[in-house]
Amino acid sequence: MEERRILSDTEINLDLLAPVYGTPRWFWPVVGLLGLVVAAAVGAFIWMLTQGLVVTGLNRPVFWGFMITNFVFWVGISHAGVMISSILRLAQAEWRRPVTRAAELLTILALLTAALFPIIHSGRPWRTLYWVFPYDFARGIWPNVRSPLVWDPAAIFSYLTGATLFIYVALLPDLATLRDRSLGWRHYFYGALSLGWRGMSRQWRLQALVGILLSALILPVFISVHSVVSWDFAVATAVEGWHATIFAPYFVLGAIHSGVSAVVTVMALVRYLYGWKAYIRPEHFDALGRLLVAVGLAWFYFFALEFAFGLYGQDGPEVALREMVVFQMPWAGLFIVFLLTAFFIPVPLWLFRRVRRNIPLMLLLSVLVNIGMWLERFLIIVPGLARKEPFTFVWGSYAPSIVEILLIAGSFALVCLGFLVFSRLFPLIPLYDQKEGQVLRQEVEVGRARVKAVIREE
Amino acid sequence: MSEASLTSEPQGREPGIAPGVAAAGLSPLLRGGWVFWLAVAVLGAIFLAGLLSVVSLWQAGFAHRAPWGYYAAAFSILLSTVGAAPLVSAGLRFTGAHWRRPLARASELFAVAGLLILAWFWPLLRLVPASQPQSSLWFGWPGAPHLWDTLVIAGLTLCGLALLYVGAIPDFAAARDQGARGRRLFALLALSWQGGERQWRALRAALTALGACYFLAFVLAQTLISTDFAQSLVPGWQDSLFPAYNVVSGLQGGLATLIVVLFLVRWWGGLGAYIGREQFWALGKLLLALCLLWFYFWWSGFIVLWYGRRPIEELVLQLFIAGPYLWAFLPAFVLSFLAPFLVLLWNGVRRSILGPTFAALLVLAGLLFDRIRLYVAAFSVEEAGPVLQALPAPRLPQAGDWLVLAAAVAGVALLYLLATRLIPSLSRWEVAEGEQLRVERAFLRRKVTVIAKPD
Amino acid sequence: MAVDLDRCTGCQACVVACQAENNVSLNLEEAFLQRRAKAWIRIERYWEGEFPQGKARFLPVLCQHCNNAPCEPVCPVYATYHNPEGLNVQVYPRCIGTRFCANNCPYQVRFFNFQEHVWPPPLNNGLNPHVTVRSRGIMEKCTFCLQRINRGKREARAQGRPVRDGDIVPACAQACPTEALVFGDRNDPQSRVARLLQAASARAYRLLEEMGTDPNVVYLMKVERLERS
Amino acid sequence: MAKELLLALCQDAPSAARAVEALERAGFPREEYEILSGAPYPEGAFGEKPVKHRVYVFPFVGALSGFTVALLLTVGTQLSFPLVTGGKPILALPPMFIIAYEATLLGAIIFTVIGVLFEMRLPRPGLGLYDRRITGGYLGVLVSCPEARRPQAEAALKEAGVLEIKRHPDIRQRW
Repeated sequence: MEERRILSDTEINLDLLAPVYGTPRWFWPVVGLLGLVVAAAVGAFIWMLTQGLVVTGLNRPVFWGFMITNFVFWVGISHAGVMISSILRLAQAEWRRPVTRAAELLTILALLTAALFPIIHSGRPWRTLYWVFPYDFARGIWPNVRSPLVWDPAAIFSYLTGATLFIYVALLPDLATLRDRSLGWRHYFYGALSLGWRGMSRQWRLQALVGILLSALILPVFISVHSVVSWDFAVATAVEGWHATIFAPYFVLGAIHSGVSAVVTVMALVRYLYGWKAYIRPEHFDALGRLLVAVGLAWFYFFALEFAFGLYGQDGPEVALREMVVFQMPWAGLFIVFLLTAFFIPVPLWLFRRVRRNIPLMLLLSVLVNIGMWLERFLIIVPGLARKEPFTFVWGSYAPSIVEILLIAGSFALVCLGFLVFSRLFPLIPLYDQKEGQVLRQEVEVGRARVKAVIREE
Repeated sequence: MSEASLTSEPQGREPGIAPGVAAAGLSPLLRGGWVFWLAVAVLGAIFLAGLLSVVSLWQAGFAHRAPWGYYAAAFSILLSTVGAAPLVSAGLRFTGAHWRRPLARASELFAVAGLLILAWFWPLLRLVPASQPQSSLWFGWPGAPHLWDTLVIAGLTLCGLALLYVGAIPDFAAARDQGARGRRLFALLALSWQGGERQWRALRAALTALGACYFLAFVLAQTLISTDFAQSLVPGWQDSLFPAYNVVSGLQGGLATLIVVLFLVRWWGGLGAYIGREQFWALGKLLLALCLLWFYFWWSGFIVLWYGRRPIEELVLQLFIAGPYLWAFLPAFVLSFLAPFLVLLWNGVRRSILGPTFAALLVLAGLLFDRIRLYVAAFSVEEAGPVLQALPAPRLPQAGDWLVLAAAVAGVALLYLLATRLIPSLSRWEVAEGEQLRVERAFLRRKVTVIAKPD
Repeated sequence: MAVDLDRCTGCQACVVACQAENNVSLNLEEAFLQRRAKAWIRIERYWEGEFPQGKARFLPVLCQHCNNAPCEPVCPVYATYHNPEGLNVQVYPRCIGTRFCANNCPYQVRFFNFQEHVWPPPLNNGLNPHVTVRSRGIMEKCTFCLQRINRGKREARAQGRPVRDGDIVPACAQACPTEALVFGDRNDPQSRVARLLQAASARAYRLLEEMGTDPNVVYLMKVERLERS
Repeated sequence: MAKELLLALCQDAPSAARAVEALERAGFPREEYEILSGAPYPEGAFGEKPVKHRVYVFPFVGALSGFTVALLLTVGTQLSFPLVTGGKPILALPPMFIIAYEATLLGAIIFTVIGVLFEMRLPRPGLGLYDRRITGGYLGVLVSCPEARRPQAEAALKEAGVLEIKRHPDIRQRW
């Protein structure tokens, strides 16, 4: 294990602001590559816009496919930020410090990306704004609040606004640091954003308070977002396997599972790319790994309940659907991969401290989890539609088209690109939080041993 | 054996046990004043009266399920309070919350009352239908559900007792060494514990493993009981969230029970110096979170059924919410969620001792109504078609039903009281460990609390 | 509407009539292969029994115009709703194509326009001027020939009389050679459909009744010939 | 009498605490000086009193207004053109609750942030007397006292060994 060094404020500033001041050699090639993928996805979207959804693999009865799967996936990823920041802030967990900013940023980027998908997958995207905003005043018709598709934008808008304000408030002191360390237009840019922050003790006090208040307020929103997304499916009586009461907490736990794993991925990458070995340490991965064991087990409990109660009613179509998913190719293959990658490989491995502290392995496992969780959403959404109701006459299947695959790839590239752009402008690890961690660090002598300790404020 | 062995850290630290901790932990052992024996007598009388009522149920037979509804509700309440209370300590040990130490034992002592769960369970076995032809989780397993449910409940009880016992071994050793009354007994219980480094390591590992086992057993027990004893009795009712709802409301009930007991222990048990505002504040926050979760789980189930509008779904909503058991649902909703939420919303209330206790009492009352609306309603369904056709008539509690409920509460209190005579109600070694890891220190111009965090 | 399965021969005349009346797009081979073919009314054909004794069962399925239609509340823009006459109607200009209604329809009678449909000449001359040609990106489904309902009401009003039974006949019912499809006002006890349903009430059932959708289309069971033993 | 501003820069937290002590001994009331730092210190580390604020009022006001707006919006839109869908009531309470829930929390969050910024006295047009080294690890003691007592303050601070005492804002630092 690497030793925890005491870092001076200047050192922290220099280390963590390095990506803002300088450009690593890999930066522009990577941005270019990601940009190409995004451009391809935009091209695919424009092609789809001109041709209609005929260019996708969607059909009757599988009206929702890859794009909705991806929507649910990214909404799930977006649960990481608040999960980490809020819960750990409320629990005063010391190890949150290097994790929070990147996690919150992941929330915002994932949510923005997710919000694209319901819009581009609709039949007439150019009219989708009417879905959220009232239209047709002459007739006095407004959106239908009884539809889960209106709850969705309400929840996502609340969450996005909340998360943006959350990250902004936490960014204020760092913006002031940047303002004090920049000239020219950047000075004005950061100066305007930092609102004249001077680091008075009153401001610090209130800044800590708002962190706690917003954490408490945003947690209920965070739980509601994926619940509302799950009701897009759960309220549909007609689709086998969708109409289950457990969906809301099941989706939320799945979201936390994949979201926290995504944070592990991001942390490992950032540590590697920017060389922040003194800040993102094995003990952070250890703590995240422990958290993931608990989350993974809870998620698996809900998965088991959902699966068992699919069979519980013992009615034909529902059982047939499960049979198809478990035993028929290609579903069975996906199902096995999903189970292995989302649960049976990573969670038992995380029980071992040596695995949790092995960063390349953690990176690998966290990526595996998200492969599994993507498949999980796919296996929830599509097989149910393909085997909708007992009219075997209209049963169908689904295979994605190249357009859909490009759009999915584009979404991943977009989030990565967002990260890189953000890292050029703002620090990815909160500077002031690191400094506070240094201030609060203490040691206690117990017997002859010196134990790491921390000042605990009420 | 010196005091030194009572400390816990493996690195060979100096003893730090304060004399106060030693006295507070051991003083009530095996000794009971007249108040104690009076309480035991009163509780015993109530318990026996309740048992008589159970006997009369027994004589009426097992042909009809409906008269047993309140008995089943009482069982679920036992599982959700007594069964869940030790989880608070186990869970907090996992998260390493430093404020848990003084309350760990009070929470684990409930494992003794778990014996009542086991006893209460077995008449129910004769009421639950076999896994066929009902819809059931078991899909025709041999011996299901009778065998497996019994195993899980027995496993839960045993696991709880083991957790309690293992955690108390160092304290038994202390009682042995300090010559408390009943020295021989404690010597026997302490299993020649010496407090060597190896022993401490083994103790910790055992506590972790048993805590995890207890958690799993609890989740499994709630899942199976709620499906086999409620859901499968209502034909056509398919609610995958219901077991999870039972787990969550069970945790809420366990936490509330613990808060109430901590209040009593603080008042009469003389542990005021250890169990204070810090504990109530933290537990109050947890209770608030669980009240919100109660609502979330209830709502998640409700909205899906409400939107689905199939005939069976409307009937189920009628049965458990708006129909014959509305009189039980409304108080359950208010007392389990609304009232404690509005009480605990205020930090000032959470930070007091009376505030969380009051909210916990509300939650316990809510749990009573909630289990009545679920179990009495499910037990009153007599038809056995593939799908529920009509609503049963409501069953209001009669005198006998009240007695059954009272017997459950009295039995728990009785067992708990008796257990405190044998087992220190303060986990001395954990508190001592905590005091070593917590230092008051000057920092610039103020005093701060420093908490050490060994890996 | 009543569907007498005892009379249905599976001849598909209703499908063709509907296609012609309602400007339903051409189902070319490609559309079938992509499983995007449209038929506002379809004849589902199920085989029962093994080869020599095999029987074909026909089930015409069209929009059931449910009273508690699951498709309606999920639409975010009120593009489908229940009109005061009890019809489940689809408002094309409002539709944005979320396809949620199609997912939530247990009968699978809602269709999505995956592309702009074309009728190469001279087929374009056969389009019905009373029916909208649906653009791409929106949902469509059986309307019970709303244009015919409106015309029937208009003519009755012009003649100053209430709408009589038989004034309004949807294309499918009109084309059905065996009169298996009967359309009318079930609230009027003298109407043909009401009398039929009363006479054959023992055979009446509705599709997927346990879903609680309360459909307005009633099916009459096939009368089974007793096999000689 | 005009107020005079002074900014004393200290290299680390202990020396800032010494400076505060010196000011205290020189008889300066607590309201006349402030600590500026680049990182949060535990409350009271420099002898400051607990902050008085009304931040807690804001979330409640926000929640209430969010809830009201959502209620009006959902009731109004459904009643303004009553369309029956799926046999559900026109004023369907559960969906209205979901929308109201989101709006309530959104209102609470927005108002909390507004409230905190207000209580932080931000945004602030210029920085005034400030030093950019404060975000680099130095601490500042900002004294605001009547002109007559300025020399007294300076003497006390110098005695406490502060690095530098500034009296005028930095010209280059425009923000």
